[in-house]
Amino acid sequence: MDTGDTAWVLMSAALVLLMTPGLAFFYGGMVRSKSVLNMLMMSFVTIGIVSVLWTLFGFSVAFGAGGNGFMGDFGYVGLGEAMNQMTTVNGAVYKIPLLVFSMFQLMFAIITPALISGAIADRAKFLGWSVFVTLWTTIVYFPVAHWVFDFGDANGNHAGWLAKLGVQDFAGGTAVHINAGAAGLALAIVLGKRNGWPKAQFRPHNLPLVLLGAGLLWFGWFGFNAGSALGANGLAGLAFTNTMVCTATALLGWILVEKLRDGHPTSLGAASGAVAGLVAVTPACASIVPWAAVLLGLVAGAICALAVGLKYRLGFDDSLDVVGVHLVGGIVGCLYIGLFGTGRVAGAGGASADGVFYGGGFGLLGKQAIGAGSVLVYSFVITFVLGTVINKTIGFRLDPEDEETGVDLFEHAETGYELAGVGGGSAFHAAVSTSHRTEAAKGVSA
Amino acid sequence: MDTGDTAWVLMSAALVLLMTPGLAFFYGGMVRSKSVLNMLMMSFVTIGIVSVLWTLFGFSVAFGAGGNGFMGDFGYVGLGEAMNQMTTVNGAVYKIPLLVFSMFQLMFAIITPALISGAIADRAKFLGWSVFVTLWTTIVYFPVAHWVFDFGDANGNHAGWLAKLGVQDFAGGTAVHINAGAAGLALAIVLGKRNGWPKAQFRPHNLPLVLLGAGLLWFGWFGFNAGSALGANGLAGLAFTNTMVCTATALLGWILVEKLRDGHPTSLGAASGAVAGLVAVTPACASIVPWAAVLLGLVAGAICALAVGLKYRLGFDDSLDVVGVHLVGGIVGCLYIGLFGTGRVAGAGGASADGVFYGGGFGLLGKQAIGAGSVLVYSFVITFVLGTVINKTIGFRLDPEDEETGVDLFEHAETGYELAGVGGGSAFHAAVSTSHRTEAAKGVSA
Amino acid sequence: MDTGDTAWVLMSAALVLLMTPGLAFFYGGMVRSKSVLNMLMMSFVTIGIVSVLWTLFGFSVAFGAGGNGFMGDFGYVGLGEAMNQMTTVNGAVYKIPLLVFSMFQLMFAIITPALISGAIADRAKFLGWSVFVTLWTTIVYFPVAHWVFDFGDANGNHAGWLAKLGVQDFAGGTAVHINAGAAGLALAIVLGKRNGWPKAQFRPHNLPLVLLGAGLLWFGWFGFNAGSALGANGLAGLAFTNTMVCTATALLGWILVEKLRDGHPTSLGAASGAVAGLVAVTPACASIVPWAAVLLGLVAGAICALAVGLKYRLGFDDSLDVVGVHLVGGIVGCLYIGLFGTGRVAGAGGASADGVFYGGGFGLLGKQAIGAGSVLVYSFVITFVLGTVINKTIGFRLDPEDEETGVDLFEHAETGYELAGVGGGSAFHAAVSTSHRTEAAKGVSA
Amino acid sequence: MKLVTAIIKPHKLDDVKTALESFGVQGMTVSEASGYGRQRGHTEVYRGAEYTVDLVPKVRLEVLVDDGDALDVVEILVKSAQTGRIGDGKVWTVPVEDVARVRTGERGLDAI
Amino acid sequence: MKLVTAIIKPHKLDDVKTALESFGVQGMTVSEASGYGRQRGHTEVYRGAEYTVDLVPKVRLEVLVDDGDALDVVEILVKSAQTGRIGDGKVWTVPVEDVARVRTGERGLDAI
Amino acid sequence: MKLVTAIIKPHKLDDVKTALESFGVQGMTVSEASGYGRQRGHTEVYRGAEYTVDLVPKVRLEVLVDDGDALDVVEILVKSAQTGRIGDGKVWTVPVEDVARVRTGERGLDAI
Ligand SMILES: Nc1ncnc2c1ncn2[C@@H]1O[C@H](COP(=O)(O)OP(=O)(O)O)[C@@H](O)[C@H]1O
Ligand SMILES: Nc1ncnc2c1ncn2[C@@H]1O[C@H](COP(=O)(O)OP(=O)(O)O)[C@@H](O)[C@H]1O
Ligand SMILES: Nc1ncnc2c1ncn2[C@@H]1O[C@H](COP(=O)(O)OP(=O)(O)O)[C@@H](O)[C@H]1O
Repeated sequence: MDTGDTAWVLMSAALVLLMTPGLAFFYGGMVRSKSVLNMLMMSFVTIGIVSVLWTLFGFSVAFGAGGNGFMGDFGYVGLGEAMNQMTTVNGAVYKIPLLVFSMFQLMFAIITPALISGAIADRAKFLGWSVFVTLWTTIVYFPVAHWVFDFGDANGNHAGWLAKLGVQDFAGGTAVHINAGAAGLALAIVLGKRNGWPKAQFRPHNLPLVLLGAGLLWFGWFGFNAGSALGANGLAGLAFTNTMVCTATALLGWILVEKLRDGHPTSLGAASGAVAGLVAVTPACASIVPWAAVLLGLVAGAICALAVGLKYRLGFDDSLDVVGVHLVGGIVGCLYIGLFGTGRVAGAGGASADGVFYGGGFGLLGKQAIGAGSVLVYSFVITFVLGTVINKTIGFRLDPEDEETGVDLFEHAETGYELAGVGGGSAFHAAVSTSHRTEAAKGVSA
Repeated sequence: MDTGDTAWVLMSAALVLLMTPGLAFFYGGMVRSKSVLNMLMMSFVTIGIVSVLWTLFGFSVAFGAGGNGFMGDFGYVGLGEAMNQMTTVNGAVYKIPLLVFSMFQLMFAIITPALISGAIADRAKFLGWSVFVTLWTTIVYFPVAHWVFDFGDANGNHAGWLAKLGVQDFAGGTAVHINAGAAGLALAIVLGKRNGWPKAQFRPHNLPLVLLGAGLLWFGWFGFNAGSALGANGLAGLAFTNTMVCTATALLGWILVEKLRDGHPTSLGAASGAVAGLVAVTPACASIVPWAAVLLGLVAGAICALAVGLKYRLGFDDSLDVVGVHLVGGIVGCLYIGLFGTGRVAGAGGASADGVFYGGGFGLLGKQAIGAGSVLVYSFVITFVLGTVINKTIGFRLDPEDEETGVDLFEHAETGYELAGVGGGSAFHAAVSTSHRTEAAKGVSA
Repeated sequence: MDTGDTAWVLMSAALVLLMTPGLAFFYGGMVRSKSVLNMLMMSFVTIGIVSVLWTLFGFSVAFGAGGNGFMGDFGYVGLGEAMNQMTTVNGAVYKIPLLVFSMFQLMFAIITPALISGAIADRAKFLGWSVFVTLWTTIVYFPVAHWVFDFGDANGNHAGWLAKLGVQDFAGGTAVHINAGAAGLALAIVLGKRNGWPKAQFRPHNLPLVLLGAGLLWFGWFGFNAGSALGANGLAGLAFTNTMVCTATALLGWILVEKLRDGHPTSLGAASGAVAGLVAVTPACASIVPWAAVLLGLVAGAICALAVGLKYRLGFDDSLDVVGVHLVGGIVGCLYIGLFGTGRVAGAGGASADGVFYGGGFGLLGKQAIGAGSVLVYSFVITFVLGTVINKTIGFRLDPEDEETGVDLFEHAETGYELAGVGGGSAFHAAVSTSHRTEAAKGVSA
Repeated sequence: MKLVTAIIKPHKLDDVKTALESFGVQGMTVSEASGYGRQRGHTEVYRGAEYTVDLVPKVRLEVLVDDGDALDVVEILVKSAQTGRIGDGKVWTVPVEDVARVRTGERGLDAI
Repeated sequence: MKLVTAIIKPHKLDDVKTALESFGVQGMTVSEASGYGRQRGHTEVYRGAEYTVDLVPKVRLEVLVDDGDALDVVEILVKSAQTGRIGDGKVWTVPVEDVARVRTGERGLDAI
Repeated sequence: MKLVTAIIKPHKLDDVKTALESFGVQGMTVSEASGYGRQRGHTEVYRGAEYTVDLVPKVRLEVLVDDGDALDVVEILVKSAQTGRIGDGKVWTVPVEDVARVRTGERGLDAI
């Protein structure tokens, strides 16, 4: 066991956990004040559900040591068997305890479904969402994670089929972002448009909260990407560097597009650009050199800034642009490896195949396209079916009046804010007659 | 020195420091907008006061190398002597500098009194609180930390009496949570109910802030629990895993109770459940296997969701449920070890005694009960006396009119928010005549 | 390579990155609600710009291995050459990859210009700011970082002139805080006062946001200071300890002054005091013993609490007190080393020269004064010229009416908050006619 | 002149504004209000404690009109704000003795 | 008909509402306001700079009543909102020429 | 007695308050409002989608005055709130039949 590697992966796991609340704030600030809590709850309940699934069977399906190209075996049910092992399930012997690897990977399994929630803001039944997360993570995420992330034993036995094929996806451009983006598209179609969209107005209700979310995401993403080195080494340093500079330039790329197109660089644009850059660099951060990451950021930021307009043209209400940012950004990052991937980074522990511009021909690009395409199609189709079935059975879409009332009040019986100033607020405080109807409270009045 | 272990404990110390602001936001979002700053200030001033006490004598009282079962000696006054030592004060030789251990432990000493503040929201004099924190930390926390956390030298000499007895409390179920919960109960009784409680209405004023606090607490708690391994190793991995899954299921447990009892799962419930799970797993995370942590979460989440109603039945205004969450959650976690603790985790560096369900008989359960009970009683009694004395002398409870005005304005001459929209806000801006009465400002007008 | 050291510096780099959003919230909460987004944007765009500059040439200018006393050479352009090296540019061979060191240092280069933005709240053109950051970082920050932080190769060749002289500045009291503070003073003068200052009222619009910022800054600052040890060792432990206790007492020092002078300790004061303490201990944290850090905090907190009044006396509108906190706090910390610096900390890896009170005479104090003074003068003069040129050419100061409208709306076409309660809010929602004028949206209406 | 005040449901404001505009009303003042009446409020639950909020969000609209237009404006307001469900609100008319435009100091009808 | 408007202290709203209800008033409109008068505001301090806020939070209540009830309603408002301390507020009555219920279009007394 | 209501630009409130005070007005009630009129609103852009906000922030001021003072108060309001640019607002006067001071129950002129 290497304590330094273990320290870094432990920390990275914590950082990636933090990304899900970060995402919740990023999304939560963008909706209207009457939906903010539901937006947060969709992320928080996902942490709850996926952690249970992971312990029960998720880690096994994704990384069970004796599986095939499509899923792992069931050796790690309950995680008990993982307690005293080192990490050998990922294509090499890593000097970190297997439980630490398992926790690091759990955080990826959590944030992926959470990402989808942005596509269906303001209008999803909470029970429908909870059931969806359970099924989607089981049927879509766990297997796809195996395809992409499981490099099998030291000889590559039991590896996932995309990993075996040589698709490069260091930290989840396919398994996480294309996966979530395609699912978001499917769900946005299944649930349909919000009342009044696109004519009505859905301004973000709290932009500082959006920027807080973006800040926490950026911070946590160092764990996501540099932590994927599974050690504190040169590879982690390279991934960290590329993550930093690509994100920075994507922020600039997005607001430059805004400045030219709309006349004003916006704070929502800066936050969105940063996230687009983080998405795009996720698969690529161990395959390219720093200047190529600078370029990737500019490209990804600009493309995503344009891509968020697609939904108006095509008429689907992907409310918080999961498609424009995660699907498009993920594809850009994956294909970029086929162009700018280079063996020059192998010295630092990075990937070794060359892309088109490094004289490697179109082989790598083709593999990247297969990786991106197969995850996209699989995720879209299964999600469409799952979403439709849930909507037709227990219900997934809110009724129009309840949507008008607001999902926070209807689904959670809560209001996000009660901010009236000093004293002024008490007007409305006082205007409320409270009755504690809890069991305990009944005791009082009795 | 092991740099990996040191890196992890340094990081863990930073994470645990972050928990106190996290707690401040968790609590601050739950009170009315006219009390939010005071709620934050009770936590922030605690960081200030306890850090000074710790440097002066706190670390010595808790971990001074030559003490007895009840307190340490005074060898580390000023921390100067700790500068060039390694950590030998905790039952073994840990390969981290003693200052790093000292800082890690300081963060525990900070958050414990901060937790208490939730019980007396809206109505405490700030001077009274500051004096209380000073005395309580000195008389209650430092000795209790010694009882529980100081395993003495490698032979167990000078160990705290509960540690010596074999009470298992990996990261502070007794010393932190039962301790703070019992003190919260005592203070809530001493200070009495808020004006109008329980009839009047005390809705949380900012639930996104509550969820931000919960998110930061969860993130920081990995340092709290996994950091308590004092190294980056299998034990840290086990503690991390149990912390994650127990918290997740406690979140689910709490909102399930809400769904069944009140009809709606709430975001406040999800945040509260997560914290209840974190509390319950704190003592247990190095004593149980992952599936037992899943179960512990469900149990703790559900029990605490029910326990917060107790105050209405019994008539004490524990405003933010320090009792229902920390005292009850802490007791659940401590006793759970007596049932589900198992030597199976010893391979990963965990504890080695078996609980009732692993054929270990009632011995461990008995010790756990002694640990929980003795800390509960000691803390409650001393706090009750301290609180009463402070209230009778310098005053601890605000006057009713000042409480009506709001503690932020009365104690801190500030207002939390001035959020009026663009321009609209300036109405009230303009309605204010400013005069800078600082010395410097006087210079201007002169 | 030492994985433990690498883990700690990777983590520290992430922590220091987080400080810039933290700063953005700290500043953003202090302005009026109509300027909050611009305040955040000034920090976020700085992350974007400086990251690009750093990759292109910044790291070379600051740490290029073959330079002279005033700047580095251009060996690291594009960072490609840094990919497979270890860190030898900082006066010793550090067992961490050079890219990791580079990223750690990048975060310092980002936050320094971001700090300046507080001096010109509410009234800067965004384009002017962006150009200013580009030029200032290039002409001021990168060279000054070389002067102070580059200790050259293991023999001290190519070291910066202040480093060579023996000025002690462990983590950036001169290069970061005095530098930013002097620049803030210059810009506040160049841009002039806000409409109505000092008579009009500029209350902080969101104090919980200020405290969130302060909390994140404190958390991140452990990376800043303890990370500057470039390893997980006793020196990091010492720096961590001094950072913690000095910050804590500075918080107390500031609110004590408030209690005595104004009658009320405030939450803004607590947050400001903590930041003042962090600033003051930044240069000193590896030069003094813990009790001296306790004292430094009290002194720095109190002095800065008084210093923020200076602007009223002297009549410059340093809106968020960059001078009072960063310039004054930085000077206090730098000179304090000349008084309380001691070779007693050398055992833990700290500096070895003695200050006045340890019998070292006035030599060290003199050097500290030279360090502080030269950075102050260089930064002030260049900033004054840069600011004036930008203002006279592309424009830096907003027009009065646009300032009245609010910089968020004028420069970013956004509003920070839309918080109206449940349903009530929709009044104003409905009162808005939306038209999507994006290219894509045009497609819809067509 | 008359002052017509209407209390309406928030989401009808856009329709009302459009209807008034087509009639030729060129200005109005809008503010947030809360209504109490037949329409019931809602219930929130925090940690098991139930809060009944009996005030319902409304919008208040004030329009100064010429005496002759008052009845028409009331009609328009009623028609455009109607949903037919409880809580649609009230419209009332009050006599105004004097109106001034701040910008110019004009008085009476010219000031509207 | 009359429109009775009351400016009261925020924390008295509940009492006032209860008193009006027992009298038989079934609807009212409430909004937030700030008052300026004999009652003084408060002082806040930020980094040593003092701000005097001279507007005090108030609640405005509007009740449409039958002519005959106007005096009684004023009485009830005064009594139920009274604390006896400065700043308790004002109640004033204005003549109303026309009232309409938006939901039904009913006019006059039936509309209240 | 009369009730004089003024809709003004938010940043003029301080001037208006000072002017009224010097005239001898000792109390008033202030609230937030939004205006719709000749003055145009503004445009915001979020992820490329444009929102036109056509309501402009205003402040509403209400002052109860003696019949004899009404005209003067209107004058003062117009003068002190004037900037000469579009959107300066309106001032209107309505007859009041009864005023009560809540604290004392005083009626009529004594209550102002
Ligand atoms: N007597 C009244 N005085 C002033 N406002 C009233 C009065 N009665 C009702 N309102 C306002 O009209 C709104 C609608 O009234 P409500 O009784 O709920 O429904 P409806 O008018 O459809 O019968 C209320 O929310 C309140 O704002
Ligand atoms: N002339 C007035 N016109 C309108 N509102 C007034 C007037 N005078 C007072 N008010 C309102 O009544 C409130 C209470 O008045 P104040 O003078 O403070 O106390 P009191 O009515 O007890 O003498 C004020 O805050 C203000 O809202
Ligand atoms: N007919 C009206 N009834 C009520 N308020 C009005 C009316 N016309 C204008 N207002 C108010 O007066 C404000 C200023 O009116 P506007 O037409 O913009 O400028 P001006 O009064 O300078 O011609 C508006 O924002 C609105 O609040």
